[in-house]
Amino acid sequence: MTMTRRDALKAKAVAAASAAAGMTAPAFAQNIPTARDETELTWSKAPCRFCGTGCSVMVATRNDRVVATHGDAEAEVNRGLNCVKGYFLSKIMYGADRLTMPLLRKRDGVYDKNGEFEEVSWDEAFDVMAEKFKKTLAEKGPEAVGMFGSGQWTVWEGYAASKLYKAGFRSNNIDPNARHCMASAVAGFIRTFGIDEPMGCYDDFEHADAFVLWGSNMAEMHPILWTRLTDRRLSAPETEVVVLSTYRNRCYDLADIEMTFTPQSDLALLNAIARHVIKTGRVNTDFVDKHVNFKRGNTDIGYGLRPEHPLEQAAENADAVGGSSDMTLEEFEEFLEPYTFEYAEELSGVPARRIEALAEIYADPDKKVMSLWTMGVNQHTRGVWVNNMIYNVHLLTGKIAEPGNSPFSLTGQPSACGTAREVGTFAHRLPADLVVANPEHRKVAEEIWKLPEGTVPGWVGAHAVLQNRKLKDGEINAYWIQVNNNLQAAPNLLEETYPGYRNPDNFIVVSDAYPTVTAQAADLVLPTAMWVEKEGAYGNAERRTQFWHQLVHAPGEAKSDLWQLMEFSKRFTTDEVWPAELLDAAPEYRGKTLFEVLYANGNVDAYDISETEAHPNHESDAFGFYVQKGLFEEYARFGRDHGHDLADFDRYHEERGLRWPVVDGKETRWRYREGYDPYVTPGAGVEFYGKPDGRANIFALPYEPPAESPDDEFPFWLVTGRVLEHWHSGSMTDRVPELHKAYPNAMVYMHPEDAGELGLHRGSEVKLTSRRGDMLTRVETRGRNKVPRGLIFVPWFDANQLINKLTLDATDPISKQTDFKKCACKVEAAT
Amino acid sequence: MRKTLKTFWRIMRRPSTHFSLGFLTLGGFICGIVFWGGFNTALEVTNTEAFCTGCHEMEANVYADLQQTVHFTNASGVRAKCSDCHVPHEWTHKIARKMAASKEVYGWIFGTIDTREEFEAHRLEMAKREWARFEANDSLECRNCHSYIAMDFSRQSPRAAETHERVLGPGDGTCIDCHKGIAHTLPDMSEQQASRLLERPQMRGHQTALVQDYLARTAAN
Amino acid sequence: MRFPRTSIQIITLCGVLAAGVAVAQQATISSLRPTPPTQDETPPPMRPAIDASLREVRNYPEQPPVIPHDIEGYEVSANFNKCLSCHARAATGRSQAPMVSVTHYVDRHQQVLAQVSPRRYFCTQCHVTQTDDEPLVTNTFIDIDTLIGMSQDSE
Amino acid sequence: MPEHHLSSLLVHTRPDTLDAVADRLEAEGCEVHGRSPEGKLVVTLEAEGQRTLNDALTRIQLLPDVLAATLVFHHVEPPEELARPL
Repeated sequence: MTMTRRDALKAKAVAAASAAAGMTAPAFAQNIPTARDETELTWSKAPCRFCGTGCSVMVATRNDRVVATHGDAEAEVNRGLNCVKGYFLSKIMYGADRLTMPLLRKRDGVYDKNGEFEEVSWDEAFDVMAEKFKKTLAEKGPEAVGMFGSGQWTVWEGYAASKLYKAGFRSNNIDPNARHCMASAVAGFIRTFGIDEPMGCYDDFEHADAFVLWGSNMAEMHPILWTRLTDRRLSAPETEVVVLSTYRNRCYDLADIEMTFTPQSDLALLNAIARHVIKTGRVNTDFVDKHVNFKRGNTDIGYGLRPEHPLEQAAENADAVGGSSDMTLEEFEEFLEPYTFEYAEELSGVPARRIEALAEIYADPDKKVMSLWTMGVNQHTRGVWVNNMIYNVHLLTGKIAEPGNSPFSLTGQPSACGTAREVGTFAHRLPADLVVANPEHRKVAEEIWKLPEGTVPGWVGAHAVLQNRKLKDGEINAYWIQVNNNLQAAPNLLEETYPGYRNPDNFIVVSDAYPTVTAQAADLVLPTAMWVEKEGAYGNAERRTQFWHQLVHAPGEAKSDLWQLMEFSKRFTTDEVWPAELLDAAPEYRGKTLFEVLYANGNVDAYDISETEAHPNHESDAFGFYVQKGLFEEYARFGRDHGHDLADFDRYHEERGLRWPVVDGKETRWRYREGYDPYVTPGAGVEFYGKPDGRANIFALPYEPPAESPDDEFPFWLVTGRVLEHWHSGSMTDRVPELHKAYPNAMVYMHPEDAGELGLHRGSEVKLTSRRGDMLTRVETRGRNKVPRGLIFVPWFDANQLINKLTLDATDPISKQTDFKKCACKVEAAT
Repeated sequence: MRKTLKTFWRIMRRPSTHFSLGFLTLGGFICGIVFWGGFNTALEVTNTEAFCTGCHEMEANVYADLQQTVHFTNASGVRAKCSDCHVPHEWTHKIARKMAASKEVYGWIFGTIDTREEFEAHRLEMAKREWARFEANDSLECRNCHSYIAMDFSRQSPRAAETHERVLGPGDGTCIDCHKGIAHTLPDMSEQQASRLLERPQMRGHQTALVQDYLARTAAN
Repeated sequence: MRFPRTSIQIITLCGVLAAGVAVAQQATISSLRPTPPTQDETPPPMRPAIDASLREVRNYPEQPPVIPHDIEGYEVSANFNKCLSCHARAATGRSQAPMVSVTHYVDRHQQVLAQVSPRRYFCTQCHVTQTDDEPLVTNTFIDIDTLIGMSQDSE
Repeated sequence: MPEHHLSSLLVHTRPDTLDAVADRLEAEGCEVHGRSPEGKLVVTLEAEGQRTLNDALTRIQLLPDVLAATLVFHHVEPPEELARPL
């Protein structure tokens, strides 16, 4: 029997489906001869798609498919290692429910908010979407459109989005989900140093003598950094690990000192440490005299709730949250007087002797200390304060900005630093630490963007939680969400998030690779290319910018966020969205599309498509020029010669990333320290050049109680967080069978005696209730998290267990970051 | 002293003049019951979980450990309490163990182990005592519930069944050889593992040395 | 377009299917959660880890194998590593467990060590157990052997 | 230009309705190549145009007892190319 090409293809088709089914293909499918060269794979580098560690992975492709991934041995960050999620990156793009066509809610053939999702073309999708945006802009102006982006945007996606909103639509209502995760760290940096992001780098792990974890479950959330810490701890016996948390987690497995403290009392612990340093005469006076100012921060600043909330009404400084006044070291000492170890013990429940042992580690001039923190500190109604107070201790002792002495804020998203912070996709920011409220800064942006003065508005846009409030109140009506699953992530979702999405006045667009719960709540869903289906750049927590090429095609009609933003901009002309005075100032832009004004502006389209010959990508093919390079080089102008220097575009494709500022082709490992940082004035030794006088600030800040604490009706602290096997809302990891089966469902971690008193067993179905909502789950009394009595922990990755129905939408009043770590709830058997 | 004892002995030898033989034997019997009962009750009381975890160091350390394990909650709802594993069931051994345990009471009264740091510092020493006991009595307290003859290999995981059959059957090992840490967090095991030719990364035992050092230094000042 | 396309296109068209269904059945598109946020379903029962000790096929050679047995209560701490008490080189004779791979004996600087590298000490960062819970969504990843079998196609 | 679409699908059903669904799929013009005891069927589906294929997919999705039908493989080529002997 002769075999035709059709027969062979059919055999392959069967093999593919059998593989997907986990079945062995019928015999005939395996009889296809293979040539030797067919076993070769193409390997390319790419940063991992998950957390802010920024591991590099090697990706094998074949026939337009990713077939394998492993840790990149040449990458300094991870030296060949990945965590379990990283090792399964190969499968994240292949969930069977990938979105491949735009979906629009329709009834009787037309858009209807209450209709059912129907497949539409990109043209129809953008037609309806543009109509809604134009109507909103015309009727209510730029303050009624909004966008919620992400620290998972690539650098150029965030940059293109920021331009489209801030310059195109002239709306600063654009904020990244990094607001939920990094905003307190950012405000901490700006307040203390005047410039964002850590001064140190991951090399500190190999130099430190002691590691202090202030609310960071690194063992699960930054596993590869944990391997570096473990490596150091186990191979250098004199090193120490101190773990602070509100419950026992996997980090305690390596802890020399463990400190389980009552939520919110970290404020008191830090003050007690600072007091000890001063009282025992271990202030590094030389350092403090030369490089530090003392400030008394405003207190009683409220909790970032709606202004009419009684807590906000009662707060004295709710309208001056970031204010401060000068003080001296002596006054600072006096301020700290009440914070004895005994008082700290009273508030925290940590034995005074243990607090003293930790204070000694900081005070000992011969110990190099690395402090590490993530969401335990940042997701905190006093998160900015805690950031400031950690710096206080490092500044008092001069243990900063040198190898091993490093206060280090870790990030949760792959480009929280690279995109959300450096590109400045926050509602108040512009690239390279510029801010919209400063007219000089706006002018810089307008000049680089070749736009008339006054294009970028000066009002600070709505931050994440405020966007949800404004959607609910009908003040934002056209809203675009990219690369995040905010209906699962946002706090108090039944009262403050979901109503805004389903508000009949609003049009909600969600761009995602998968049909998430947020997509379900949207009106238009745009299928989106992910990870190596596009060319990208991410910036990790140690200021390292990493690039990757497009390696495979996106499925069906899925397109990258970048393509979506740029293509959508073609549907608006300046006449439609800009006021007359702006058009008068730049008559040459009249009648032009936003695409022409923002992207085909001589900068972004400066690089010929031929440069993509070796590594083509979809966006460049679609627009006819090397889009990514043009966007990056225009963006890089903001930071060059201003302490944020980035290398040339092409170099990043060759390197395993570089840590900015990259000056004269060399990366910077430790900022502010002469010999490492070229920006430090020669002879200065140390210079905090983010502040005009080159001095960092030590802030006197008190302990203040949390927004909500347990009481008789709601007797438990509720803490939420992640687990190792899933990343964020699980939209990628829960589609990888091995990761799903490793941790299939969320559950509530409870103390066995609390469970016993409530008549609950391990595995019992329970209802968790707060003042805002309830959720069904099951009880876990063992396992990786051992919670103290009166506290429960629930992970938020599970789409079927939306724990954010319970959380409180209180934020840090300075950073506007939500506190996902503290609210009151009760537990009862589900009936 | 000798004199007092002699007088007492003389009184005890002299026949009773006031009480009848019946009264004496019956009374003695009743008193015996009361005393014996009281003694046994006291023994029983000291065998309860409430007694064992009555002091903070037990409750916060070893009992907290136990609560995380299969001996605390399991499919069939059988719970092992402290004494099931740490007090022999057979009488003479039990009394011997109870007498040894008075040392723990001494430790409690005189505050040998006040804090978690101190507990951790003594954990290895205490654990070693228990392992030695289990090794010496062929894991008797395990076998009180888990006897080799009663194991159904079809209901064990393949690797458990295989190992039990290979090691436990011929008597090449005893339960505690493999199941250290079954109910409590382990102390620094470098020594034990080294002796078993098991390998692990270099990890010097200074689990709490840091705190201890510091306390020693400040105490000296 | 210029991006090299092989003649085989492997795509998943669930979006098309879901849309088709939506018209007819008014179904939701959210594939992990069938109900609106206001309405919870009974959470699935908690299942123990699979304990069959049968090795699972890896998706590609570089994938860390999943743990085919239950590890509940196993201590892996600075004090003790229960995993290595069977899987370390010297322990495998007695335990008959597979030895940790040689990659684990290499440090950050590609130096081969006498013992397992400390950076690999916490096993569960890469190796995880599995339960019997079926994935909520199938995954259409195709392993390289199947793909080679399929790609004998002339370009 | 005439084109021939060749595709494979993964169809999910319950184990007890496996055979019934297989019959229905064959009635829809599919070829059934494999079935697993868990209720998965591997089938191929061929059509002369994108629309025909999409319609068939929708019909299959709506067949009684079909829980899900996922398109795994899709190939388009002129029919004469496909008839070429190897």
